[in-house]
Amino acid sequence: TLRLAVTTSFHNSGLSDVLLPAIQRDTGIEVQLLVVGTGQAIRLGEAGDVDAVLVHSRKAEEAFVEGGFGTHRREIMYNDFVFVGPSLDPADIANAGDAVTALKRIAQTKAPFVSRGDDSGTHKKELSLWAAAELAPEQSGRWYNAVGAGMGASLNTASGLEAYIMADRASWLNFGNKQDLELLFSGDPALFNQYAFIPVNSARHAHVKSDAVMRLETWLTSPVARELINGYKIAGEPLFTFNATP
Amino acid sequence: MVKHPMSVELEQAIITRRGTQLLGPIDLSLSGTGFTIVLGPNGAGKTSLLKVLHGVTRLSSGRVRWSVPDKEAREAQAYVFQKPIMLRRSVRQNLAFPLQLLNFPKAEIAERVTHWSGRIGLEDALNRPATRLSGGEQQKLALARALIREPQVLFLDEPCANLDGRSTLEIEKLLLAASTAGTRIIMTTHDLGQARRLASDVVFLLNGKVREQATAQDFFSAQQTEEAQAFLNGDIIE
Amino acid sequence: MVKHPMSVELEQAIITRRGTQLLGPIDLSLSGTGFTIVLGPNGAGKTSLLKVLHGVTRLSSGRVRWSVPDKEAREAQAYVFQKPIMLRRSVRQNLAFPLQLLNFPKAEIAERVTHWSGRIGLEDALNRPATRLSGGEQQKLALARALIREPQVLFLDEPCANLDGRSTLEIEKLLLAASTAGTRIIMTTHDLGQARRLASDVVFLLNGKVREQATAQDFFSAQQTEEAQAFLNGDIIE
Amino acid sequence: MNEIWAGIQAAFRLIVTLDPDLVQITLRSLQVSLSALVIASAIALPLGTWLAIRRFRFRRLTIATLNALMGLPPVVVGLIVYLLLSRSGPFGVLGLLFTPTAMIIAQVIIITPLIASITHQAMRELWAEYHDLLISLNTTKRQRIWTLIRDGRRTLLTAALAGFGRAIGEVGAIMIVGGNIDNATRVLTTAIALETGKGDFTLALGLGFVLIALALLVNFAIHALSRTEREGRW
Amino acid sequence: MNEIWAGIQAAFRLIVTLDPDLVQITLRSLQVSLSALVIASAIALPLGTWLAIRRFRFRRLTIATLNALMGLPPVVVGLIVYLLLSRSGPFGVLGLLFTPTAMIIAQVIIITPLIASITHQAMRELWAEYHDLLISLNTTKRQRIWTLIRDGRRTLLTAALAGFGRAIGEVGAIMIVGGNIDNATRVLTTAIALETGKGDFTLALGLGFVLIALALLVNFAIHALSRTEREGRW
Ligand SMILES: Nc1ncnc2c1ncn2[C@@H]1O[C@H](COP(=O)(O)OP(=O)(O)OP(=O)(O)O)[C@@H](O)[C@H]1O
Ligand SMILES: Nc1ncnc2c1ncn2[C@@H]1O[C@H](COP(=O)(O)OP(=O)(O)OP(=O)(O)O)[C@@H](O)[C@H]1O
Ligand SMILES: [Mg+2]
Ligand SMILES: [Mg+2]
Repeated sequence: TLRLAVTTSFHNSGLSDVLLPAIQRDTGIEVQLLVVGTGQAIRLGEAGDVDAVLVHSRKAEEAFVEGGFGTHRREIMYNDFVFVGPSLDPADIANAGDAVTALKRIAQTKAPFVSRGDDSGTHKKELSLWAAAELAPEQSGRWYNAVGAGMGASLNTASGLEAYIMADRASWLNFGNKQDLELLFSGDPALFNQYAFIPVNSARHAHVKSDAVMRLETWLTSPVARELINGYKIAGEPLFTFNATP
Repeated sequence: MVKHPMSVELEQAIITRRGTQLLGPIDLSLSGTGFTIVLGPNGAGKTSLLKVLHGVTRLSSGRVRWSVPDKEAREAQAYVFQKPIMLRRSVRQNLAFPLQLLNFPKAEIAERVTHWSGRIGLEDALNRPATRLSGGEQQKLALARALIREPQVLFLDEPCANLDGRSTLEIEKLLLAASTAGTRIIMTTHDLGQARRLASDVVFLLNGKVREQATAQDFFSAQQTEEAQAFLNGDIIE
Repeated sequence: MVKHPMSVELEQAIITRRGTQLLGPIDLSLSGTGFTIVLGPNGAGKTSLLKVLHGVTRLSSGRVRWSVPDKEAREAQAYVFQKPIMLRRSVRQNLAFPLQLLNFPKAEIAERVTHWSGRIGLEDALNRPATRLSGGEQQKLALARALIREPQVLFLDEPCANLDGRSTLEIEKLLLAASTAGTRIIMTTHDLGQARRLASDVVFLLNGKVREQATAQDFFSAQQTEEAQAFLNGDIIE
Repeated sequence: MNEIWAGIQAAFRLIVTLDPDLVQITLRSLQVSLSALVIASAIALPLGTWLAIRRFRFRRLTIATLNALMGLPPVVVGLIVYLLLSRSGPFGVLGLLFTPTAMIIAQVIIITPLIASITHQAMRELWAEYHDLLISLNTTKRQRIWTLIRDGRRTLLTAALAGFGRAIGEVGAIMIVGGNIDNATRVLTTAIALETGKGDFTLALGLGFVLIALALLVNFAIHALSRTEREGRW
Repeated sequence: MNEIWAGIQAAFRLIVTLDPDLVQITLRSLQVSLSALVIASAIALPLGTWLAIRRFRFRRLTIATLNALMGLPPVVVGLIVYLLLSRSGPFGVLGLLFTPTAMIIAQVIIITPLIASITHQAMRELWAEYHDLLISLNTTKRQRIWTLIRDGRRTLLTAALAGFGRAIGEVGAIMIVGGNIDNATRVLTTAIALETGKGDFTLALGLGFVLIALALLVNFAIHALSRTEREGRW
């Protein structure tokens, strides 16, 4: 058995339910998923409590490898972020040209916006977009709600508040409590979300099962994985794009 | 204070606990006035009988019937338990409690508390926790707490068991005065001398049943049953 | 059973509670044998004195000194409290308890339990919860539970207060027999007749102090203090 | 182990510098938990006492149910309160979701069974002691309940403190109904959960120790108060 | 409201079809909580009783602290246990992290103060009643504690049930130390948290009602057992 720390957004997509049985079948490895926030995932890797991590926060990943906690970073696939909001769309972001414009409109109308506020990959992406829009919403009042929670909990809050929120597509499609929320904006390349696999360094933590991790990595980058990842759909929509270089 | 004498009747009264019958069947009628002493060896059912009459223990079958409506009957009664029950409060608050329940005005309460604490010699102990009093002091307090309501019917379950000689005599005087003034008193005691001094009539219990009911004079001079004779001679152990 | 008589001495014994002194200062010495009766009105401090001698109440100042090492002294004593303390168990388990603590063999325990339940007339009640016994039955059970250990020193705090005449006489016989066999008995009572029947010597307490200590003969025939005279005449209320 | 030590240091730093954010969420924690405690006690103390003195047909069943409700999972309570208060729920118009009021409601539901159960248990003994006297004095139900609560108040302290403990440390329910919104509904426990998710264990532990210190403080204060009230046992 | 109703239906469906996943996580919930309960009781019942009978210098302080520990935030307990059991922590070599054992450890820490506090409170009265007799009979400390626990066992039931309730409904700590790993450490509460995160309220509520039903079942069973043991009060 192998322990792999993944982020909530990955797990919420449901892709793991497809991949794990296939991995077990092909390689004989039983993968145990620890579904946690990005920061916590990295932290688990540093402590050697998991054998590998699969996350989506490039800076944190690179720091992790540089710190000698991980052996290397291997890109596997990407999906994208979407903007979700009340179906009435008071800020009219559905017709925005790009993500930055969408955010500017939300800020202008002061329509309620929910931010993960938890330093996760998704949150960091959102912050970088605000920065690109040259806005500092944390200081700008009550419409901006930093909820400090996981993707699902934040979506629950957003549907309770009828607020805008940035989510990853997988979490959104799998989310059951949509109420009045709708997917309003997506497609800007700035919203792409790269997932990478990082084995924990066995030089640091001798108990890490590097053999199995290696086999897992090989499998994740194999054509079988490509088929499964690209072929995974919810409601007819593909969620992930495989982009590992073999 | 006394409006009209209350009388009570028991009809086929039975108490059963875990399949065994601890009291009855008892048919008993206590008329409107007087000082009834309930006698009998340990475990005869004296306490059970008093509690049934007062209504703190329910009958398993049979009936208790007071001559006035139940609510009125209950309000007119007071009971002094064999093991004094002390509220976890000061002596003063214990005395005041029954009056507070009846919404007496504060001044009246204070006055009666002072009066009764004096009569039982606890005027200096008013602010002490009642649960810390000596055995005899607790018994006196329980008695005063019952009398402070000026009940028409008074149940006393061995009220002098832990009292010294002098206190016993004081209490007996008090009780006789109350009885003369019309309070109906129903009391148990193991002190036969006390029974002779106080009783106007006697109920003699044995094994949960009434074996004899008679005026005090008749009972102490000419018992009808052998058991009662044996009891008065100190021969009955069960 | 009895190895050697144990005696006890109190030196300047004082108990203070919330600033007021309820006992003492007392200097008292109880010699190795006999039947000591502690007399005194309610609240005089009889219970407190017994508890101090036995060691369940600590002195605020002063000392209790037994003639044997403390541990040995404690093991040889038993106490019957004024308000019987019933374990929330069956009568049988109450009787067995002190023996179980001493790791007696089961057969021995069963035998003694049968013996003592018979002597107090509770052989049919062995499986009933002790807390449900009548007042007198509880007192007898507490007494049997103390005697079942065959103590060398026995403290009794008004052990017959709730007993009927016959039981009282039975218990007195039992106690006299034990005393004759060498058990040191220290007992309080409000029944002066009982005191006369049993006492070999008397300690008379008043307001927390020893007012008189004498042989029974001396005490009942020629009291030295006025207070003791008044007490025996039933004149002392406090 | 180093992290635990670092956490203690972080707690010290937070307290010593009187970090304004910390002060705010600490006060909010206190406000929410104490409000919930007061409301829950007002319900649970009489209820538990009433259960101790009443004999009715389904008494044992009721008590077993009450005991079982001590195991109400906070997340489920949170969900149900969320559904009731959400815009599309029956009480949506009140606009209570994601406010401290919603958090108080959820906590009241969680701690009331706990306080009532402990109260019931504590009051049974006192009722057994007082039973004959209170029946004899012809008291009303209300008078009986009040007398028991008054004279048993010292033993009820544990019930209230258990309720407070559960409330102050609870996170599952208030996360859902409060939303952990910065400057609005963030309290110590939700902040701790947040920092844990971020992997900032030092800060999480620091906040945790602040919370524990707070609980200690409240308990000492209550004990001190109940002590000065009157010395000794009654 | 519809969601709540749908949740009840979902619970029925889950139970009636005996969903194998459900059976597995339910049994694991029971196993973890009952193990924690047994261990915590073995510590807390004697401890609480001991505190009730011992007079020592810092007794009040100790009791106030114990009461305060009822407020230990589960997330913090989870963190600390995590740090201790982590590979880089002092007990890392045991490899206990993300196992049911770790979850049991965390729950024991959380419920022990609760059980001990309630025990202490319940035992104080009984000790006041038995004090003179047990001192007079020259009992050892151990005998006193044992006698009180034995004769007070009915009142201790509430303490144990409160502990069980807290354990079975707890999620914060076991999420961190257990990891909510499918087929390994997932229990009812963590599954509920997971479904809540997915916004699948129907399933979350369904699982929640299963959990509540489980708590009811355990409570009824324990009440029934303690009833058959002996009728009436002692
Ligand atoms: N709740 C109960 N369950 C079982 N037995 C009981 C209960 N209450 C009383 N008894 C038994 O019923 C009998 C009568 O008890 P009661 O207290 O009426 O006696 P009593 O005449 O007052 O005796 P005493 O003179 O010792 O006070 C006793 O044998 C007692 O053990
Ligand atoms: N813990 C306590 N705190 C305060 N006062 C107490 C305490 N214990 C006993 N007293 C008081 O001390 C006095 C002596 O009590 P004690 O019980 O020794 O009297 P006693 O001689 O046994 O009386 P009785 O004949 O009524 O049993 C009483 O006035 C009592 O109220
Ligand atoms: Mg009686
Ligand atoms: Mg006394």
